[in-house]
Amino acid sequence: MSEEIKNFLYLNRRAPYGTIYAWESLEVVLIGAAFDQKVSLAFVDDGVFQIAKGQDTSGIGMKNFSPTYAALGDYDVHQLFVEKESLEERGLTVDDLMHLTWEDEDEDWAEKDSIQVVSRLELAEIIAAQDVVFSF
Amino acid sequence: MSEEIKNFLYLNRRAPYGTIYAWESLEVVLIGAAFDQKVSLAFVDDGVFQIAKGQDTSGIGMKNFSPTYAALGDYDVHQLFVEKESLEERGLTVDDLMHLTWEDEDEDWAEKDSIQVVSRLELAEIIAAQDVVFSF
Amino acid sequence: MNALHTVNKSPFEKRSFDSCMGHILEGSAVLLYEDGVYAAMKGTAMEGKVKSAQGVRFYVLGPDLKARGVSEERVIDGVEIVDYAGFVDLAAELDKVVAWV
Amino acid sequence: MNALHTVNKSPFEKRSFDSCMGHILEGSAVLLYEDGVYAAMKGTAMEGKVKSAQGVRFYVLGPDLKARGVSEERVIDGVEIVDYAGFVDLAAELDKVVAWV
Amino acid sequence: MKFAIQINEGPYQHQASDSAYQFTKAALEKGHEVFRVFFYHDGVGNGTRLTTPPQDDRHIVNRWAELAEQHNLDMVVCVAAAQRRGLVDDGEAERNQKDATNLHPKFRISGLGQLIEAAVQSERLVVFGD
Amino acid sequence: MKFAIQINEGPYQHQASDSAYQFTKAALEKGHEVFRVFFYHDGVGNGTRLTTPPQDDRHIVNRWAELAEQHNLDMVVCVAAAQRRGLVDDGEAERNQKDATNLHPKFRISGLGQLIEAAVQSERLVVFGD
Repeated sequence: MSEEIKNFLYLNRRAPYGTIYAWESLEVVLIGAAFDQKVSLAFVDDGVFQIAKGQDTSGIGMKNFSPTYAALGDYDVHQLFVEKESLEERGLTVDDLMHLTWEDEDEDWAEKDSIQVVSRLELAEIIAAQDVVFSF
Repeated sequence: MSEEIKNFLYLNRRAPYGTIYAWESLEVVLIGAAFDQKVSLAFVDDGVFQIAKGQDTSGIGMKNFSPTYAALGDYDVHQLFVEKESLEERGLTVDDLMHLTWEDEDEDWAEKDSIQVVSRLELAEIIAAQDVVFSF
Repeated sequence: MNALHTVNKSPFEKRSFDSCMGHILEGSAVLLYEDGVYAAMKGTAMEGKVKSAQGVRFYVLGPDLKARGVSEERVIDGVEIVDYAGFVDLAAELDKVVAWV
Repeated sequence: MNALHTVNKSPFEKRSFDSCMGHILEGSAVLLYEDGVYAAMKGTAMEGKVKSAQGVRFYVLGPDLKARGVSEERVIDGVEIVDYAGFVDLAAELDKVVAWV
Repeated sequence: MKFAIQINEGPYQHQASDSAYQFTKAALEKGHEVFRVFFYHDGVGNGTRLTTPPQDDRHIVNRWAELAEQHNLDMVVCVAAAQRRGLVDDGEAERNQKDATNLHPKFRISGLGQLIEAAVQSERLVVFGD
Repeated sequence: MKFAIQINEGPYQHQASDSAYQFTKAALEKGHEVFRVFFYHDGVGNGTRLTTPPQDDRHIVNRWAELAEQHNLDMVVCVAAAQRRGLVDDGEAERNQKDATNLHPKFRISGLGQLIEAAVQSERLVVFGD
């Protein structure tokens, strides 16, 4: 395997449960965390609904995979970009999202927020800076 | 089987080729024509693209099923409603559509147009008048 | 005849909710389910569309709301929350079901 | 780095074309294919959006246009028609491919 | 009341089959009759006996099969859609010289006429799709 | 240049597999290398050997198999997605006690790491989906 480290972005634009893309995308992120790449996730359009808090799937008989997002920090995946405009169009604020954190090894395991709200233009620049963009 | 005659509407809202819905919907119409029901088709939203003229799929390696619409008249399926607003939003007029006809047995096999352009409100009333609406 | 119109896609992603809204007549009902439940949320561009539909009843599937973390307080006033049994009742009560898939 | 952005869904049905347009920077390119080719048609709401994107090249896949009966004269001025080999060339020329599926 | 159910999408990828299952179950529990469940397009994928979903997830195919067992449901997979997507029973395997089958025994493969008939015979057709 | 191809949808229902095939063929004809074609989500359905499309339509699975034969393509079906949707090879059949297999011999079932590896090793990842 090549020693080169690439910037990987997972572009999440779909709501959860209506389709499996969100969940099977997350499965790639988890497997991909074992590879030594620089990983970030973007939540755009309906993708912001993936990390809405208070998900409870008991009534639809499907698996609630939202707790897995909270585990991403343990996999050293802690760059989660959420698009501001996408939140606003859906009447959401960052308080409607799960509180996702990671522990920074370099700062005595200080707990830090994984979610960064960015503007559409900032996200366009983040996308531009990637080596590989995964879409599901 | 019941002797009751029902009004069947096939609601076509998808473009052809990008997905198979248009083609597999047409397969239902063809099979359904053997049953003694009153059948009509509605082309709404991107469904109007299904009956665009000049389709040539040689470059994408897929089957061109658009000639089948011309055969519908022979199956006694000749009520094809096309929504005016859907055409307009896409910059289309009825001249961009295939010329689909049927022969009226009751008028000495006179050739008549199968396509009727109707307004959104008229289509809402057509939908309301059905017994069964098929969506694909 | 009055129809139960169903919408299962997000109004932010697909055209089906808008298309449904353009084809409903007085006396009919609309059920929002699966990702369609997002159209029932207050404070979005959908709220005005739902409120301006005269003589049309709106329903949203509770289990799909809950799955997506949308609390009942966020549902547009006048939109009634039903479960699968309620979905069945609506399908039986109205004269037919029109799916805006 | 400059990206090739691809859109394969109809701009009349899905949000992906608009979303793509909101995230392209100068120097990038957009390829419309499959049902995405409808965004390359003159005389629709898309024409203004395509024309107002500064410093972005637009391409449309010819075989998909032909399949759908969209003649070359209907394609927005300045949008270049390519075949699958041209799609490959663009993917190789730009630094990465971003699919707005 | 007599219902007909049409499912246009396969298991797991879309919620269509889940919603259809919950609807069908609720209808049967209310004492309604379900004349037929018709699987069309990718919906034919709901009829394979070869799935092994993760332990902590629902088994969509078996769930349908159990509901069919309890209520004597008629679950029909469209033959034309099945041929395109590789759903095969013994008859299809022989007809098309396939060396294996994958249809679950609680489902049967038949023609599109079964969908039309279901719509004619039932008082409501309810469609679940993408 | 080295490409990796990802396909998210099954055959026939969406054009994704068709477009990916045309792209891959064109890339190979231009002398590019295709490191791997990775079938994910419903895309796993492209790897069944049980399809019988109509005579006048393309055979999507065989077309991929022939391209793989000519160019020694590595075509990988994701195991997790395959288990949910009933795509099975000999190993999977034994592991999950299935009485049949349906994977076409030109495809192989493997883990998601194969997608990541393809993205790392290739210069371009091109995704075809819905």
